[in-house]
Amino acid sequence: MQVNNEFKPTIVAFCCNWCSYAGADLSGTNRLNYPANVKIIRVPCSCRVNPMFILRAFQRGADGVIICGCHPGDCHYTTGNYYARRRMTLLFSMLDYLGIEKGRTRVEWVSAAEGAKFAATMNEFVETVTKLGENKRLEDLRCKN
Amino acid sequence: MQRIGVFVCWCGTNIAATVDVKAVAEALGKEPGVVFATDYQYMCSQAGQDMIRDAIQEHNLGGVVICSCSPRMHETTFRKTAEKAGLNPYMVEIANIREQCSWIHKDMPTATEKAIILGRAAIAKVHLNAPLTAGESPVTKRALVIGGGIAGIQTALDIADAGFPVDIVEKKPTIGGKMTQIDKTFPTLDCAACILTPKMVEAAQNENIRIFSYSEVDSVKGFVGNFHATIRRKARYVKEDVCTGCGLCTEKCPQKKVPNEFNLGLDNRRAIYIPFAQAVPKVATIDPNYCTMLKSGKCGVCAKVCTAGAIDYKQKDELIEEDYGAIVVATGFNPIKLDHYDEYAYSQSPDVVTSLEFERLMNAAGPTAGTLLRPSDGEHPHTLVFVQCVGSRETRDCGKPYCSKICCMYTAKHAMLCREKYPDTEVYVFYIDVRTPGKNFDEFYRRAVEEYGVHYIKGMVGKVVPENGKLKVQASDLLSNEQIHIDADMVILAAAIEPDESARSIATMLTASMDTNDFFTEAHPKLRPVESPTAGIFLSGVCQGPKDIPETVAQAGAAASKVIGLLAKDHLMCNPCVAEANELMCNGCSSCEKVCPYGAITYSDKEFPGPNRTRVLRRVASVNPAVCQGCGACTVACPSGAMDLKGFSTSQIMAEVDAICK
Amino acid sequence: MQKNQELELTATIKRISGVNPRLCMKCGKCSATCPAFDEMDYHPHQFVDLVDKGQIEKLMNSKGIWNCLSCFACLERCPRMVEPAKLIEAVRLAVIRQQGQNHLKPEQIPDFLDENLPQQAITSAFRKYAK
Amino acid sequence: MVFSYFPGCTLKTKAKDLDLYTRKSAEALGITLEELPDWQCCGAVYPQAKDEIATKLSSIRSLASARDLGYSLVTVCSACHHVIKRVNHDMQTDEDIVLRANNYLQLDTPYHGETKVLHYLEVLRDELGFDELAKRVKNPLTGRKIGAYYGCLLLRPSGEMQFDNPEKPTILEDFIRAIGAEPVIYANRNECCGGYITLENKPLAVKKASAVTASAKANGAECLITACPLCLYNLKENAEGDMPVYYFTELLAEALGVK
Amino acid sequence: MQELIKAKAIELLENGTVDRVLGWKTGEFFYDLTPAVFTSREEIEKDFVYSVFSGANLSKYLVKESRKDGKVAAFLKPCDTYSFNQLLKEHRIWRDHVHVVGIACDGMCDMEKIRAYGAKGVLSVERDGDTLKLETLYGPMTMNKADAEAERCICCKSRKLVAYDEKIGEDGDVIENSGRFDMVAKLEAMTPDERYAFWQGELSKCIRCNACRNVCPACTCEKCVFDNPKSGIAQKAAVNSFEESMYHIIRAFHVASRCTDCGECSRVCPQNIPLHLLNRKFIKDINELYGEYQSGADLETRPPLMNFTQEDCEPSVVYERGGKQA
Repeated sequence: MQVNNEFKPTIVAFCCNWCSYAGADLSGTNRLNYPANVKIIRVPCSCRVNPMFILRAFQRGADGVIICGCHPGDCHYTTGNYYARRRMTLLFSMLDYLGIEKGRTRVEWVSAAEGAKFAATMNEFVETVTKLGENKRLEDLRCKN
Repeated sequence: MQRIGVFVCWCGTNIAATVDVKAVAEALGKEPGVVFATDYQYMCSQAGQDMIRDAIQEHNLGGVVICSCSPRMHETTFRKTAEKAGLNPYMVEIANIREQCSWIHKDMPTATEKAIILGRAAIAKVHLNAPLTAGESPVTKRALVIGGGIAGIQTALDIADAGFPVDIVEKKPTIGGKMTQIDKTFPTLDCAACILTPKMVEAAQNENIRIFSYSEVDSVKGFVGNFHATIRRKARYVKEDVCTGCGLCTEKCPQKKVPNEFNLGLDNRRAIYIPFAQAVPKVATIDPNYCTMLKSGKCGVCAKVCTAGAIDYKQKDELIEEDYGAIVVATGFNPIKLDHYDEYAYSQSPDVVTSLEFERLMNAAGPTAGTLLRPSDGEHPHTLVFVQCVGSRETRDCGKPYCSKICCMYTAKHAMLCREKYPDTEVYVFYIDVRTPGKNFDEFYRRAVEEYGVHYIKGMVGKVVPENGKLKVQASDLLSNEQIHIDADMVILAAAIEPDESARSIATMLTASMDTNDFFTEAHPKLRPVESPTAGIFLSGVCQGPKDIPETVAQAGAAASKVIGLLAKDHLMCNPCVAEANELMCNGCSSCEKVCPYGAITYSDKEFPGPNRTRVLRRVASVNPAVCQGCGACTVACPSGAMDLKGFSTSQIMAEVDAICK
Repeated sequence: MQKNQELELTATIKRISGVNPRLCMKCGKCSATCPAFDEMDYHPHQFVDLVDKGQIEKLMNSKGIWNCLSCFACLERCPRMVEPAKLIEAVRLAVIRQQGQNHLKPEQIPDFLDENLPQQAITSAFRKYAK
Repeated sequence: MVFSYFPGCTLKTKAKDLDLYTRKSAEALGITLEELPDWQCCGAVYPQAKDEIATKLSSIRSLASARDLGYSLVTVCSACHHVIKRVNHDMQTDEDIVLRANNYLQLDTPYHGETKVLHYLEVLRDELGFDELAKRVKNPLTGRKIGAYYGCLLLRPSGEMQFDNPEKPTILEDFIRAIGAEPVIYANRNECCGGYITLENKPLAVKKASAVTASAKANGAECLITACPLCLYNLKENAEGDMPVYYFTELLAEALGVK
Repeated sequence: MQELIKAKAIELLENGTVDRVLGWKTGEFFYDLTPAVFTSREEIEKDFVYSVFSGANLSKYLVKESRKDGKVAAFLKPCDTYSFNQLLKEHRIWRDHVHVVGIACDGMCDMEKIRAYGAKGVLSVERDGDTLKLETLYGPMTMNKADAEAERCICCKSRKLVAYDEKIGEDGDVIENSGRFDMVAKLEAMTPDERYAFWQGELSKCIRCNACRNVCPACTCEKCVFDNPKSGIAQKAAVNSFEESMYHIIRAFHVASRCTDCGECSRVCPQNIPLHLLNRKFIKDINELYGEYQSGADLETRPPLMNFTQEDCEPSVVYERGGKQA
């Protein structure tokens, strides 16, 4: 049996129900490939994504987390993604401040019509995270060797 | 732990060609709590649904996971299936193994592995699902329309036609709005009064419609289906039910020098007045700012001449309380003030007028009885210059950044009417762009140019100088790259339009959102254009954005149909996936309320058991499930985690995260 | 002129003036309101247009730059806050900053003087037309 | 009421009247104008270029010196007012200019636009009040029809000058009313008279100035008042016809009985 | 100062304005002052202490105290009044049950710094203007108060009392350029590896005693998410090292746009972890990205995390700005 040593990162994608989840469906409908490492969790709106979810994902072994929502101004709930945008900006900045690699987190606005963008974003994100390798830093942050 | 059944769909070959469905069913069958797992060619078919129903009953399933296409496709189908089998529909979760798995991966082992993980996540979530029941709230079968212009009237008529009572609240003494001041309507040039006044009368006579003219909405409380409004009927010092509208008082009143707002101050009215002949209701109103009797207690002429005895100088504002199921905002617009555009000499010469003033000057019921005369000297004007985009598409503070949309068409109309009635006139229109998207609109504009010989000049007017009875117009002609000078008799400014100044306070009252220009925002700009994001609030007419009469009427009808759809229900089924505050953990800090786009969260002081059998009073949040739309913004704003979202709870999402990252 | 040179010149004009010509919606109000329009070969709206298109040389050779009255009417009345007057001044500066391109020379002054001419006229002329 | 006073070079030479009557009227009104000890010419034209700093320094020195004295800075000449007000605005808003200017000047305390710049008309309107002025008038100019000529520099750009509504100004008309005369409103009162171009293109200056006086005359003005020496020169010397033009301070002094 | 405060406390109690007084008393050591409630003249005369070690922020105690019957007087320093306002804004304190006596403050002292100065066996510290008079086992000594000032006071953000019913002493102004973000900026300028090493060094010391949370005036939740088994992140004790860092990130995030930067978290940390640097990072980011905001400065302004503008920056701004790449 062939052993594949290539690192396959675990990626969690939070997608809002109204735009990005539909965008992900569309990339499926159009048979646009992206790596199987990406697993999507459906949330009603990007503003439902609690920083705790992201940290929890990293804690449980995720190597990258991406949040997708409607484009600013197009939120199904009018304002949800604006709040998400501020929250994620601050959280990402904090992770960077702690020395965690910037590439492991990302926010992308994907509309229901942007199946191609969804697939392209995922391909790109997986590539970035693959280059970064396994997520060790958050785990080891407290263990001074 | 739930007893869970897993159903893996082949979707013909759509899934089965890339995902080893049997392996998936087998693997998921071993997950904790799963007591039944199977696969089938088409789960959504009748046979597939029967299979699910039977399994639920046979295995006494408490939760169902269906590995199939996107939940956006068949979630409702499978929820109904579960309900038929006696299971709460919200105990069903879908693992999307088609759009998000089989269709995007080519390699079977990879796709199968991913399908199993997605199935696991769904199982983990369903373990934490709780049966949800959609709440119900009653609906008051009465609508409130704020604003009695053409938008408000049309909405009210349509709602009333469907058999529901409607109240129109209009702040002016008569309904009719801006359209009453318009002479002719584009692109057909029929007379505005001829098509509007029958509708006004119809509204007055419709037994389902009550008109509160000269009234304002003081406050609104409640939520969709259950609004409670206080309406202030301002004192008009005339008993509305007694006044016959004979108009004698308006002829005898000695106070003659009151600027007539109906004619935009181009002539005068009395202190007691009926705005115009076809006013609805046709009753007199005393203007307290000018009435000598009200100001100094001396006069009383109107009371003496009124044979009906309708005058009541002691009348007070009256407050009316009423319940409504739906509210329609139809507050309309005004042209902007031109204080900062005096390069056009608006305040220096009476012959420089706004387009709305020009309407009055062309109108048979206007100050000149329909003959176009220069306001300064009553002479017939020969050269007219129209300036478009005065204040529209401006990023300066005094202007508006948006296109006012109606000006190109009414200017073409004015120019055309002018040339038609007075062929001896020269008419110039200065434009930046001519925007005429609409049925028969561009043809209309072209007619002005081709048939009526209106001079359309691409460029702007820079300065108007009144001199020796003429208006010296200095402008640019961009196509010939020249500065041109025209000695005009009249200059007509197409002033930008802006939402009525009452809109902002009404929006606050209704917790309806507005954009930076004070236009109401729609629930969705394309798909829900007549609804406000706040449930039960609907938008009609220019309050939502600039529009012409046909569009306004269309939107009014659309808003009415939405209202009818709402009022036709006895109860509102609420989306059960709404936020819920755990009172024991709530700090009452108001963080959630600040981010709620719907105003669904309120606070109250409640007693809770404290230590040593004491009682502690605490401020806690509660969510109105009828208003909450379930976005979840509050759940993240809440520092204590007291706020959670049913159907997408923190623990459910965390369980999914865990299952995926394992 | 070389492409690169043109680009550089355009960038200079934008930098000196601080004006973003893309804000222009091409209404022509600047030229409509300009009191010196007839004395200019390129007019205020063309300054905006040509800077946007990067054709500065035409403007540098125009007589319009010497006839602008600095009355700021175009700048005040522009609905999009483009500030054409600043572009005109920037082009003029680009010219007089070149070696030997002073438009006004001190020896010319005596010809202009009359007994009532205020200081202001001379000072401002030097500021505007000379380096 | 004490203010620092910036007369400007023209007021020391060709526009001595403007200066003289300003001082006399201020004295009569109980307004103390203390001439800045070390003022320098403002340059007469505001340098719009973002990369020029040297041409702004003299204004900044005056502004800083007023700041150190602790008074608002009063100007009378429209051009000085325009230049100093706008340079001050730069010093309040443009970090780049602030940095470079302060680097050049090396003042004891760096200057950040602290000084309030007032035109003498603003002092009359906002500090004294036109109602109060009207009370102090001894010889009201009753029956005189006066056209206010604003010109460009006091009003524009309105965002920086913050002087009055640029298209519908009222300050000079209110002033005219306060001294007992009747203001004549005419469209060209805020249009350029072409003064700046008088050396470069005299015919244009003549044309523009004539347009102003013609517009004023058509609306019934007997004379014009202005705050700008260059406008005064241009309207008097270059305009066709012979419309009398005065500094507003001259009529003020006349009304106050100190001429 | 202490005498003025004690006199005021007694006056308020005796004239019936309040029923209780919230102040400080000596804990285990003379420099270890802890918040305490006094109900009588005798108690106050005996135990009430106000000294250069009265750093403890009393605002948080008002959450519970203000809910009791009767009225409580609280002595609040400028930085405490910011916390007080923030708690009022969040409806955590019943304002009409509290009588706030604002007290001017020009900086508290840190015993560690006195020790670092070379004082050993210190028995008491007395302030006399700008100097501190120390009694030690080895005889008296003096030092400049400035040399003993706590780090958080050296870069004090404001000496202004933003909420009070009456005040003792003259308070100062908001201090621009306090330099409180200097360390954050220094960290930001490091490479990610250096930052990582820094935080790894600091956070490794954490013993999860929860002192930072317990003292924090922004952490007044009825039930903390870390104590709530249903929250999904409850931790009695950390399961793995990751949870510790998660604890600090979540805690910082929960107080983001609410933290007034009072610095209590770092003061009480037994391991001397500079926890305030986490909070200050959020404050600095908020100031830079969304405009200057100071929690507790007023009761009206919307906290930045509960607000937005359509033109807000995208989260990708984090990738683009600041910090050298590894």
